[in-house]
Amino acid sequence: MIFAAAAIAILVSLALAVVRALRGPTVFDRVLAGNTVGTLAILLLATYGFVTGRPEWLDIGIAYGFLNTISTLAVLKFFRHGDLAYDIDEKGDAS
Amino acid sequence: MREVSLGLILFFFWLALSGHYTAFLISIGVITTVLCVVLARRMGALDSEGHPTQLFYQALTYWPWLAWEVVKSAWSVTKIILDPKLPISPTMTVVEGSQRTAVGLATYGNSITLTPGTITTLVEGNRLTVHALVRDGALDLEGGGMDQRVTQFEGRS
Amino acid sequence: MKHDVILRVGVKLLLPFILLFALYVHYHGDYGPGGGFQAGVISAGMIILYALVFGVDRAKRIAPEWLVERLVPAGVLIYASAGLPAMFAGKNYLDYTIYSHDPLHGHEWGVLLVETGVIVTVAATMTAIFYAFVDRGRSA
Amino acid sequence: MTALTTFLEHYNYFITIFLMVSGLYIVIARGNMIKKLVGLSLFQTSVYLLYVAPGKIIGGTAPIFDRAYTVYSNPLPHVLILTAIVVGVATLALGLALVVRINEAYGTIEEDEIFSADGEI
Amino acid sequence: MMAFEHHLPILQVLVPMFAAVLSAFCMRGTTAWAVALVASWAALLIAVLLAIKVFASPEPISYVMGGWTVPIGIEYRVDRLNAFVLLLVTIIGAVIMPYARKSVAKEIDSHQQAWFYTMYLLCLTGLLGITVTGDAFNVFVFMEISSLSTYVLIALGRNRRALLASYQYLIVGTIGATFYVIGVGLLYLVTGSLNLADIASRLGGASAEFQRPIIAALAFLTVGICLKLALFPLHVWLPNAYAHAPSVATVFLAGTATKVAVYLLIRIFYSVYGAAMPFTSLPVSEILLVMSVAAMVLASLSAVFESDTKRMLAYSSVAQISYMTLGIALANESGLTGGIVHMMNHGVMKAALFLALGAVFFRVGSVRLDDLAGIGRKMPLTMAVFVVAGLGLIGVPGTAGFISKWYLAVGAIEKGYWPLAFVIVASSLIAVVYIGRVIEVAYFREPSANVASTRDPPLSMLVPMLLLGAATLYLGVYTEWSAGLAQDAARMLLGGLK
Amino acid sequence: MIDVLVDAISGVFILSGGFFILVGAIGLARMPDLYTRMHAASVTETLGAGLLLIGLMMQAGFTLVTLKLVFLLLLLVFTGPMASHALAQAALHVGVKPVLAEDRRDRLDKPDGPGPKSGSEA
Amino acid sequence: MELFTNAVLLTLLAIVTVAIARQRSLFGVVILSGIYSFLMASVLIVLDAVDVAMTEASVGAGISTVILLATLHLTKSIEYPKPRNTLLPLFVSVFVGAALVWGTIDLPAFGTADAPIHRHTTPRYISDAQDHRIAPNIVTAVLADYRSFDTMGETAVIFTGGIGVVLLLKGRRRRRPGKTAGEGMS
Amino acid sequence: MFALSPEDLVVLALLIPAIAAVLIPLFHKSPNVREAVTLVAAALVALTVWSLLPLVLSGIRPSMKLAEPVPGVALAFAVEPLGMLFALVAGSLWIVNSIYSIGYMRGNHEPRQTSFYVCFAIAIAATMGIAFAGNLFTLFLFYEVLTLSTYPLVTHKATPEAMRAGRVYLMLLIGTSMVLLLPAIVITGVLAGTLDFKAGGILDGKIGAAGLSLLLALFVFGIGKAALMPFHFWLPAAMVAPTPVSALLHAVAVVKAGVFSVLKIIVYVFGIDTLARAGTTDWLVWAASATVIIASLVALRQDNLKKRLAYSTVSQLSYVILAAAILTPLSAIGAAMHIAAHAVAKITLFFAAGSIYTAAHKTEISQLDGIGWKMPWTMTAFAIGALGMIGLPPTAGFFGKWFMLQGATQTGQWLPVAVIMASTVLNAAYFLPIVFRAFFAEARPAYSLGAAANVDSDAQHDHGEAPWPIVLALSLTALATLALFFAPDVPLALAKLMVGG
Ligand code: NA
Ligand code: NA
Repeated sequence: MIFAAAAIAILVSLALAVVRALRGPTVFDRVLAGNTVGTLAILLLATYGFVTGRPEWLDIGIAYGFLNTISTLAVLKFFRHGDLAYDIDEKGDAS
Repeated sequence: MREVSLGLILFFFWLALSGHYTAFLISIGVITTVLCVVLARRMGALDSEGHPTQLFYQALTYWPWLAWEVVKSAWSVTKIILDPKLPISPTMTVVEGSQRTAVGLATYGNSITLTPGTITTLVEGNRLTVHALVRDGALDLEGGGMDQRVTQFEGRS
Repeated sequence: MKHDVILRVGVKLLLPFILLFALYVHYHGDYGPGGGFQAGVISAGMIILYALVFGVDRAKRIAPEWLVERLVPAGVLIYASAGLPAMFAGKNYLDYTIYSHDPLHGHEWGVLLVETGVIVTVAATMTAIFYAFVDRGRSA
Repeated sequence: MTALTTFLEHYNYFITIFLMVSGLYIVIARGNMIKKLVGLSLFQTSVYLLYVAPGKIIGGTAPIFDRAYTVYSNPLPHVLILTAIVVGVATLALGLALVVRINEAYGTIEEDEIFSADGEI
Repeated sequence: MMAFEHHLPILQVLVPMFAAVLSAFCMRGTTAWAVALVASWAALLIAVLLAIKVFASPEPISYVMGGWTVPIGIEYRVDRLNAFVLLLVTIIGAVIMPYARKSVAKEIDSHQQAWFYTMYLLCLTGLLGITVTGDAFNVFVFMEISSLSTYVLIALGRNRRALLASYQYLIVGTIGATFYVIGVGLLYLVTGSLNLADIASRLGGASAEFQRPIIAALAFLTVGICLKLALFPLHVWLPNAYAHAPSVATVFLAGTATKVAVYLLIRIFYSVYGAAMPFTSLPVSEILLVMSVAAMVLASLSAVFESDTKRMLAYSSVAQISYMTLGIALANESGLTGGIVHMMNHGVMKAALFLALGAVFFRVGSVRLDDLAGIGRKMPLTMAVFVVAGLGLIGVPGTAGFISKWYLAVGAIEKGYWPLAFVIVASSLIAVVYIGRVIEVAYFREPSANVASTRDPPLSMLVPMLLLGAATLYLGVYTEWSAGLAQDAARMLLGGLK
Repeated sequence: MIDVLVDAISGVFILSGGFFILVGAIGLARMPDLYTRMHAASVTETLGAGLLLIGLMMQAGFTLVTLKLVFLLLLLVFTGPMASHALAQAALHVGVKPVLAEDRRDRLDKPDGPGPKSGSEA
Repeated sequence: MELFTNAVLLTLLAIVTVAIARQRSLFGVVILSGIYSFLMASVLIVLDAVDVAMTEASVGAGISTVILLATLHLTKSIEYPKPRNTLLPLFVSVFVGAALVWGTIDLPAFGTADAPIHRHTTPRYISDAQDHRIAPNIVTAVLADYRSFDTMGETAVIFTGGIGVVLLLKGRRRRRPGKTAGEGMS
Repeated sequence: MFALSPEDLVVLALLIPAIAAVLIPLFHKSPNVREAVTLVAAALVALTVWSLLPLVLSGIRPSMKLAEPVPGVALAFAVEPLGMLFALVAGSLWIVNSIYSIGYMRGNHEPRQTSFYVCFAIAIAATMGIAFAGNLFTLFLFYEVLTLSTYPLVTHKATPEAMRAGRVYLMLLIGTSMVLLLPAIVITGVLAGTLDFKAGGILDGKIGAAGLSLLLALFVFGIGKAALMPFHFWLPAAMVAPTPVSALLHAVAVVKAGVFSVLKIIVYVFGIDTLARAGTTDWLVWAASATVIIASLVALRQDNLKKRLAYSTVSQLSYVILAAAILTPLSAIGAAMHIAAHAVAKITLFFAAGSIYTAAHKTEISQLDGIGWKMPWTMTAFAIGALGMIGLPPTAGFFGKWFMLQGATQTGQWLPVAVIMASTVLNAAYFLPIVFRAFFAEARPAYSLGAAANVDSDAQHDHGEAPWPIVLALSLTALATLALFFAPDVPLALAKLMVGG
């Protein structure tokens, strides 16, 4: 029941995050929303494991976390340097 | 030294994840750990930044302090969010980190971000540009409490 | 901004754990979710993360382009070859029972072998694709 | 009443179909080549549900064996969809590589502009 | 050898696949080419051995991966129909390989050559896999191998339009494959099986309960496969793809790819659904007939107005494919035999035609109609092959094309579709026009400057061309290896109809 | 007895975790611009996620699951700020202006500093 | 609970899909498709497809996003605003959808245990797992053993895609129209 | 020849020209050797078919099956009297035509001579195939080969006009054969279960009267080479080709192959008796009659000599069809006889026309005033050929019409009788004036009649006979036209065997 309540809270939060993703207005609002959706998905996964009684696959959540980070950093890279291959060591003083 | 430390941590990580302690999987775990350490070394992730063993003891006190800071600020942000009037006063400010190492600075910046209500947006040299949800948050940071705490955590190394 | 300290430190801290986690996923595919494919993607993710923060040239020092491009077919070779011994033993292709006296054990070895093929190909392919796109951008 | 029941029982299918239709629509209706590829991905992704949802047994658990459970959802669709995902990402990567080359060759990734450019030659 | 006879079905796919992997390690195009050559010929040998085995025994050959049983494991299942298609695919593959070296060396950048052969071998692998497998989902996997490699092969064409053609094919091909997967999914949902033969046997039991999903599955499978085989009006991707791909790729694709899709359609209709349902209780036959007839006429007409000969032949392919689908739609022995044998006949003829154009491109650097003026005297053997294969396309008696049309016309008349017989033969008249246009330009116009000094291509390119040209004639007279086998296959498929 | 107590405490943690998660999400929806939304989101990521995961840890007891939950929490704590920082930095770089009540950035150079400023719209 | 969670997530999925269709900024499309993937992964978790969920998230939210961003960097990030005729596409896709609705309405209801797919072949996979024949993770067992050949094909698909991308993007490079030279020196 | 079986002879008759077609291009650098190959091959073919003749007359019917691409659809040869007759005609005339061609092609400095001789040889091989075809499929096969091999001959000059003519030629012949003939064959196969030629036909009892009639229509219109109206216009169009080609088309092979096929199909597929019993072939009589009369009327209006000859051919061909449609043994004999007679007579006329063109560069009838005195051999031969066309003794043409009339009167079919009479008058009306002009009109200086631009210069320079090979050839054929009247034994014997066997 408690898990269910938490799960519902997460679901509602997901919905709100999705709303933010739809409304933007800037692309970064969407990225933020996306990042939040990723986090919420991890939390939902953890909670849902307890709801169904099989919480042992939190590995998936760890994977989500890693990948969420990678893609968010890719976004930064894209906007900050305009290039995914930009080498900080070699061309640091771009800005 | 760092190699051993990282290796131990990684191997512990492996054991904690695994849950199946057969001879085969444990040996694979060892091999994997070694592989990861070697690769981390080659990637330059095994320096004082990437694997700050020197901070181990200080971390034991710093983190709980930070956790409490997070709770406090999260609560204040919660109040703001739930307040129908949404009493925010967004403020941009620049604080100077007194840390001497990259890890220290990074810790400071991340700590600022981690506590709800403040975000490190830019790090230029020792200067951190911070966005705060309310003016008080910015003033708090300017007060330098957290800066000192992080510098203390950074220690003498 | 000479270096983005926050990202550099954070990513350095993360990198070995990502790889270890990937290999964990690979070797525990029998017991839990994941396997060669997911492990391959996450491993490639590590290289990509490294390249994002430290530049693709440094990433290529860790995972050289020529090696990555050779590993793509190598994984398929491992996988496809894993089925061959059975054929010489009079069994059908991809019959793993020959890998051990105990047929059940044979299956485990077989699965591990083919998953190794998968992780090699997937990790190499994802990295190669990333390199290809990124290099195209740099010289355009 | 029965209609409503049927609707709810088949909600999965309907959403699956909705995703499919939307993906297909994006592919056909949009002229931007990247957008088309994303639409194509959505279209492919919807198939995941078509396969996996019917494999679910209410009260069942994930198909990873454990002494404590007897009812498992069907693992076979999962396997098939893993393959489908791989195919999807390979297709997407290849498609995007093509888009990059097309952009270099034509200076645009809008199909309409490309068609008119080719018409002039 | 004896010990490996049992493994022939899997070797059919493994040989090109290993070759693909090996060629990917190659640094030089020539090495990769050698690998591809050996693999293509080995694949042909295997197909021949398989065919001998299959046509000698009443039962299909079954080979289950990993030693599992059907339907637990994935089965390879070779019967008369796919043994025939395997022959077709491997023959084309084997014949074009000697040709490929010089053509590829000319058309593909040197650093891309090795992997060009990798892609070719993967494409071969995929097509053979689709053909030989007895598992519905495995078909999808191999379909994607062949599709992805095809996209790349097409994109390697020199023209920027090759990229566009590849992209368009990628979109259409993926939609087609996804439709196929949806169809397979629906079938799986109602039968619980992925093995084609097993699905077929379980469909009967499921049909009462799941009538509509079964029909929907049929619709999705049909549309999906028809996108792949470029049935009118789902053909728009094909002309560009064939026109802008490198010559060798065009030859290979035109000779094999669409045929394999036709095979799959036959397999679904006749083996899985057992012919009874699609053809007696659903209007599949009628719809297919209308589409086929429309394609015959309209696609042929499009070919007439093309000034790029590769595109012209590509449109011709769309028309010719509809002969095959027509054969499927007729659903009687003669018609189906005609459809099946036309896979072989058209494969041989179209490959010969595109080989000839490839040779022209090799020498002249263009295949636009206007650039072909007077080439008949300068490249006499090349254009002789073009003429012979072109006559085959028209369906002149004594060529392979005639045999197909004969069976189809007989099938139509036996079915009582008299006007259809006339449409079948009338559509070949349009072929007279477009082949005639090329011949007029090639033989009766004065050579232009860049044609004047040209000559037939080197022997390695000439021999495969002449071989297929000769095959066009041979298969028009001696047909025990084409129509004979096709008829056997048709009989087997129609066994379920009675 | 102990079980019941642990259950109760963990229940509190989980429920309050859910609460803060929701609060963060509401903030995400309510706040006026990107940067203020990021503050709200960090409530979800820090306090919400932390409380929830700690509650779940209590439920799991001394098992590997707990360890994995710890890892998960650590992961969120380490990567969350990185992502936020990256995002804010990118947004500023591109020119997404924060809505400000006050800009104190010149404070270090000119000790007396200017007064409150109103920012441009996002 | 399962049904409810499922329904909510599916609805969100549908909403995001619509948003993707309407979004003109390609960058927004990329972000939204990342969100789509996370939601899909969550749905898959609810449907007990844990392996698939992990894969979908790694691929959809990870690799795909990175490649898409790379492509956007090499091309442009705004969709050309010229509207196309959307009636025919709408008709075609709705027709396909209607065909599927018509076709799936007879299918067994969500979650029923006695659907045909649970009665054939699968019982064997599950009972084998009970006997510890291959691996506790039945998905892995089916993937890498019973249907190992499919997975080999899948590996070959990746191989094909990878080599294909490298083949297309490596080597001869032409200058992009519209971009000035000197941006990248190497 | 000694150890050769009759079957070997049949194969040789096909093989020799085929081999010649392969050998000719090898010698394209040395025209004399090249032409020698043609001549030797032609002689050998003639020798072969003539040595086959006694065997056939003695009742031997060589037959063989080479391949069976479709069950029941075989590549098979079977020699029967009608085919023998056709082979004799074609085989013999090839020699003459070759001699003539050499003179003509060299005299007119035609380009691309090698491919000309190659195509010619292939056409002869195809003709032999048609003559000896053992079933409908084989007939159809060689029928199409004949079309295709003669297409390059028609377009030989490669002028836009020639290309246009070639398109008409190809589209009409291939078109009718593909769309009408092929379905007819398929239908026959499906109905009869066989495609073999059999005395008395194979369709008896297999199809109703209306069906029979429809099928017959498919066949006779499908065989476009028979030039039954309205599918006749390829023939006048093809007049742009060099004269030897016209000779080949009109006399040796093409149109003969057409009427031969019609006759053969009526006799050996339908069966005269079957058709007569069904009694639904009146329309064919009408169609053939109409063609005979209309084509004659059109011919009357042509000033271009070759055009007039072409329409004459259209008309004469329908005699054969008319004769066949009368459906009596006698008329069938007449049809066969007419094939032979028309061949020698028409080839003579074309040779003469070509001779005039080569020597005098004249193409229009109105230019021929007084030419008979300059080219006595040519115009004498022309006169003999004209008599043959009209059907007057002492020429071969007489017998054909004679048997036709006999057959028609016997069964009381007065329409054919009237048509034959009327057309004889018309024939005379369009041929005799030419002869008259040539010998009795006074030569005028040529003025522009839309002919070639060099007419003026030609008018000034006086000309004599054409080169000797041309004169030799046309003399030979004129002689044959006469000889066939005095010694009609061979064709008559074969024709009688055809209806009797
Ligand atoms: Na914060
Ligand atoms: Na797994």
